[in-house]
Amino acid sequence: MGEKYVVRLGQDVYQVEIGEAGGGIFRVFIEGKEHTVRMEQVSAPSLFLLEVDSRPLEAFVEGRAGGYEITIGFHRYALLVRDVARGRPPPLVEREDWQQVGEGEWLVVSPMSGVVVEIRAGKGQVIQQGDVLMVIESMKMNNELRAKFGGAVREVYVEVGQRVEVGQALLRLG
Amino acid sequence: MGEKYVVRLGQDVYQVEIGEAGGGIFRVFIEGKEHTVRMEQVSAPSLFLLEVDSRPLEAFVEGRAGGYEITIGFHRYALLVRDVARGRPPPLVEREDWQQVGEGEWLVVSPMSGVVVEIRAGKGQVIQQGDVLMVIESMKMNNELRAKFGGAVREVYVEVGQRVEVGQALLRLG
Amino acid sequence: MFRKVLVANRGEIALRVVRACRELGIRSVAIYSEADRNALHVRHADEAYLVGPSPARESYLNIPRIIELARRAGADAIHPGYGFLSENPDFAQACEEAGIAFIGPPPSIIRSMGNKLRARQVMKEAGIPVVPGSLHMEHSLEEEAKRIGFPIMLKAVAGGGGKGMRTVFRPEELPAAVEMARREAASAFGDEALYLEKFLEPVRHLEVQLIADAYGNVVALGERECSIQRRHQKMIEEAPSTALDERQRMELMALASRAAKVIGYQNVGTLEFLVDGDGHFYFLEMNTRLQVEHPVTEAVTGTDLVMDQILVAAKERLPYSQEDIRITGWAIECRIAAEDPFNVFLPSTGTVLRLDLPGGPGVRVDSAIYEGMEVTHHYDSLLAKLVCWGRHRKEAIARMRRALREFKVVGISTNIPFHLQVMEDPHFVAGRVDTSYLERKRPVRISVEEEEEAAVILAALLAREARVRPLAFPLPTSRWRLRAQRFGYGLWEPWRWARST
Amino acid sequence: MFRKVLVANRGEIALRVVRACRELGIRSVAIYSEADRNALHVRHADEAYLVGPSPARESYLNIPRIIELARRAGADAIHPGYGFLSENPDFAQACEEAGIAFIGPPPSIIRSMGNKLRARQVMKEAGIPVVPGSLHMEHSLEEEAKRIGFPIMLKAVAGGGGKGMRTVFRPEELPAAVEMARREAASAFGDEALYLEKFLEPVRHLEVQLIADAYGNVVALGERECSIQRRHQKMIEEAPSTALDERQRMELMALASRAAKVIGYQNVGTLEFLVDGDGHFYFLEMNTRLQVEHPVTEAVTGTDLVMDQILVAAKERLPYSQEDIRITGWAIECRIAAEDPFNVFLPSTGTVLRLDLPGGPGVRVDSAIYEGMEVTHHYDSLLAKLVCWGRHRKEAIARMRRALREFKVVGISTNIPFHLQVMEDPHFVAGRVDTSYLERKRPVRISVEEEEEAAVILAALLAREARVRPLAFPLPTSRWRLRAQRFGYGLWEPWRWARST
Repeated sequence: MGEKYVVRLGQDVYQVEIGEAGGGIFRVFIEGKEHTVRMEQVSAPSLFLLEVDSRPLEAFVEGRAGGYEITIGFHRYALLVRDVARGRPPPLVEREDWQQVGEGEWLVVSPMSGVVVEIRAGKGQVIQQGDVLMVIESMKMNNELRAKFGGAVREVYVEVGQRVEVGQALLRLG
Repeated sequence: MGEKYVVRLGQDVYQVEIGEAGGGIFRVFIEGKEHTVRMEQVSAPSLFLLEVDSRPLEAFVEGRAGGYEITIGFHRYALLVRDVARGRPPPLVEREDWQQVGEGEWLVVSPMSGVVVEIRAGKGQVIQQGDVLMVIESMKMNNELRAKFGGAVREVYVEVGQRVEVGQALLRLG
Repeated sequence: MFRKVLVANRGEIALRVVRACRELGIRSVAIYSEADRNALHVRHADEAYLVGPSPARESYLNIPRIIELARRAGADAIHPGYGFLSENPDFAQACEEAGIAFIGPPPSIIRSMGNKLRARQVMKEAGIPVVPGSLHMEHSLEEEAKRIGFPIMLKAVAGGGGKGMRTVFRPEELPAAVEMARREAASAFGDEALYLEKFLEPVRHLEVQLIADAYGNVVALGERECSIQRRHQKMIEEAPSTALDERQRMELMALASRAAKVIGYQNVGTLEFLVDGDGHFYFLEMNTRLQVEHPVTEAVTGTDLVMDQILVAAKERLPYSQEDIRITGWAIECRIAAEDPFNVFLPSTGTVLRLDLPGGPGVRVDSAIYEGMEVTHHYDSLLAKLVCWGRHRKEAIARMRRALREFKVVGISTNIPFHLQVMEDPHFVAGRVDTSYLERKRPVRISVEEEEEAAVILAALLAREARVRPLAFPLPTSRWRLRAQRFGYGLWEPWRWARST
Repeated sequence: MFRKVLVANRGEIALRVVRACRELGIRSVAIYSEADRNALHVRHADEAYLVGPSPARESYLNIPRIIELARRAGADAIHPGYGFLSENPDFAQACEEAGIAFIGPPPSIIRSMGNKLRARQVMKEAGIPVVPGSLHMEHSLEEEAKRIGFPIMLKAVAGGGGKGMRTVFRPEELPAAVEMARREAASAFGDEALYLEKFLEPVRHLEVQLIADAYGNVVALGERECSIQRRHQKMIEEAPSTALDERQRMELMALASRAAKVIGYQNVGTLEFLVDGDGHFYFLEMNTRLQVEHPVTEAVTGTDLVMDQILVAAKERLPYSQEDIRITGWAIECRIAAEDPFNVFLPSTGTVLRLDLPGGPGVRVDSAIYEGMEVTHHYDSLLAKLVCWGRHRKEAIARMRRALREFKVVGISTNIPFHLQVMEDPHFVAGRVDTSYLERKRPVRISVEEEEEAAVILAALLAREARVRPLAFPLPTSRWRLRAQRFGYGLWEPWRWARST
């Protein structure tokens, strides 16, 4: 009866079938169950009211390539959507603080914006898992970046006193 | 030194000269006086912070043809703006509830949305200034529309029970 | 205790009840009309159901439909809020018959107090002084009027809320006034019966908040000053009242408690009184429900009337007695309504484009307004209640001024600037108010030169900016509002109000 | 009374002071750094001046610049708020020398209480029990530690706010801990001096609010329970405390009042105590300024500490005495901070895309957050304080749960969901808290199946809708936050905190 979509949330992939019931009401089939859903746009463009089987929920929507980031309650969900005819959505690519850039090689990027106040891992130094690599000050707190994996420091891209942003490369290990 | 603009507010026309002082600060000449003005956009696109000679004011901006509607404090100002090279802005055209449509002829439009619950001025009837023409219900209140000018009712465009919107024609007198 | 409560109302009071339920651990069920699809009370509730089309008689007044929804949701109680069905004995009866608790007094009490003439008789018999006037309508209205003496107030027997009411100053005005009042009463209540009261002025409108459980415990929670009314609609309330000293307060509270005991009252209720210049009290009417202005009582007594009325409706005992009640400090409520004070309080509909609510110490906001909200013509104009508490009246007023300036609404007109003018009025500040206060105190459109100049400067700056990076602004929603300016700020009043039916 | 007050602070406390000034009829002057150009405290003030670049030492800590602005604006008093320069005696001194009133105690008192070792001596001499430990640092830290016995707390003499502090459990850990604490202390306070206290556990952290005028009147306003701390930073406070009975409360308040009188205290101040399992009090330190958590005291005493501290700074008499103070009901404060509880409380920067603040009865919000706000790394992570009052602790907790659910922030992470988990924790509900509470109570990322399913459904509906009328949504700001999920919700903690300098 309805139109079919494939939605990916994390590792899970859902098939969603939508039929219109009129008056902003939809019949939605998901995971073998049918739901009566009301969707209203509260304010343009981001805030929605979603009523699933008479339970009202607020949802804040942000766009992302191939899908949406939807905040409901205290959680923010990253979702990819495709028309079923176009097949499954690709896996979600998330930013990692430790990015594998080669066999046993890691690029460490900053998970926060702030100022580098101390660097304890110099070029060439061999560090162990759990060692403090550097300290970044943000919001009056000194945050110690610890090694997720051990290795030799190949390169340090920042210096003390430098401002860093989320996602900025800090150093390379391997 | 700066760029010149002509701004119309109601019946008044102001010449405003703007010079940039850097860092979001402007030197503004108006009515023979100089002001130091800081303008910041607080949220996109409508809310601004304006600091005139160190006095902070919030301003909410809406667009309108040839200018802006700006709400500051409890008031909403309708303004037309032109680059001085293009001359004075035209007079403001405001919607009137009583619109002159000919010599001694008036089109009466609704100043509110609501439902017509009573019509006391029938076609052909001669009414006096102050007479009740019709009653419109809005927000659980019956609002009596009174004649701003007297005359004969030429046409009644609405009927009892009908929903009317702001600006909708109600009747014609003359 | 109840497990699930259906809230048979909308707006700020529906949200107020939903919040109380959440704090009590009770699931709440909202109902909404087409116009309220996105309403705050819906978004805050645990469950929500469409009750019907936008007109109230097809939605919030539709008794069978509401009972059906309560059954479907499995609600074991219904809270009626105020207005709508809150004083409708048939609704309370229907709830009872459906096996659903009605959070309010028993139908018989609603019925007897709903008949305003009957209520006067009951109170009179209980020894409560009533406003001079009719007790039985055995004679014609003309004869009664002659007996009572002009000026008189014509009132609907089934009345309430200012409907079917007319003040008559001279005998020759009576027939026309009777006809209009009868028509209004018939259409509002389906009952054209009228009665007469002496028109008293200057008087103050005071009321006593009561709460009673099912075991005969009655507590009076002090008085509220409600004299500031526009066309019999309250606009500003406070607690306590500057009209009473401690002895009079005790006397009035005792009077009200006695009345409640005589009639076997249960749940929350309010006795309204007129107080004349000599400090005499006259019973006016009883409201057998929660009042709009209940938060000022909560602020000075530390009670929670909505929680407590749910408790007593669930047959629990009142958790406090009269001796526990202390009046602490002073509280004022301003009713924030969608109307244009600078254009003869014309109702204002439109879209709320910007909203900032006040905060900080001593400020309570009970609001149903949100950014993106469509304010429609279907329901009354109340958007929010702003309640400020202070250690004394002066502090409460200062705080209210501060909070009113912080309360920002763009897209529709509100009466906020007029509230501020009242808070700055020396008569109000001195506590010299009576029911004719708003006839004398008119809104004045004050243009602030600094703000006008700032608007001109900003327009020029924006035009300059626009050449670099054009911004898309929302379109104005109700441009016609500026009309008031040209009509001389209220000198020309083409609109007159009457409570609609 | 002052005519114009400059507020030498930012964020919610600057707004709090601006509001108090407005209610007192005093003009307020805001200062702002580059990062705070659009801040709420600026928009609420009567005047505003740029104080300097974003880093605090170039703006909110720049004494000469602030004094210069106060002079330029013609301010006759300066309110320091908390943090920044509020406990800097040189700043108080500079104000005095510039002929501007400092709203706080005299510089000499700030100085003597700012030296934590000196403060211990003063209190000990006044007969107030202090935490066992050093009083004079005549011996080496090693010898002192041996004398006191492990575990011990290393503390900075010039300390405060958890900086330069280390718990040491074994003698062999001492040298390294001393070195780190010295380095932190030197960089934070320009003074590497340390002293030792016995490390007590389990203990509660309680404090007594005081206010004193220039005429020797001292009033104690009850205690606050502040045991819920993360890395020596308070997160949740309440008044009163479940640790004390009425007799102990009186004893503690009398103790604090006595201390204040001995040192000739003026203005608002707080005495912090540790309370052990046997109900013994130990003086910890004195804060010679307004505290973040002052609203819980205001809520249960009905006072207004900011108004009142301005009054006493203007040499007016305290408008109440100790006998007037009653503790009514219960109040809880949750500090709402920009940090991700599900990712080891990592600070969260970004743009606030959506904001909804809670309202209704018993809820107070002191907030500096607004839609469109850029939360930067420059200042501490406190965004707002949510304070809920109830007639008893259970009601206050129920209300806090309700209000936390209503508090909606999108665009940055906040600790709101963790606050809710604390409010639902049986240990907290039973009042069983001590300073180690947050070491045991960890945030748990609970996925709500209903919400997940709703998100999936909404995504599909939006995709379908998009084919008809595409909507432009804002771009996400901090996608990396989802990282926490894959790291097992706090099992892997690559980040450790220390109070930065």
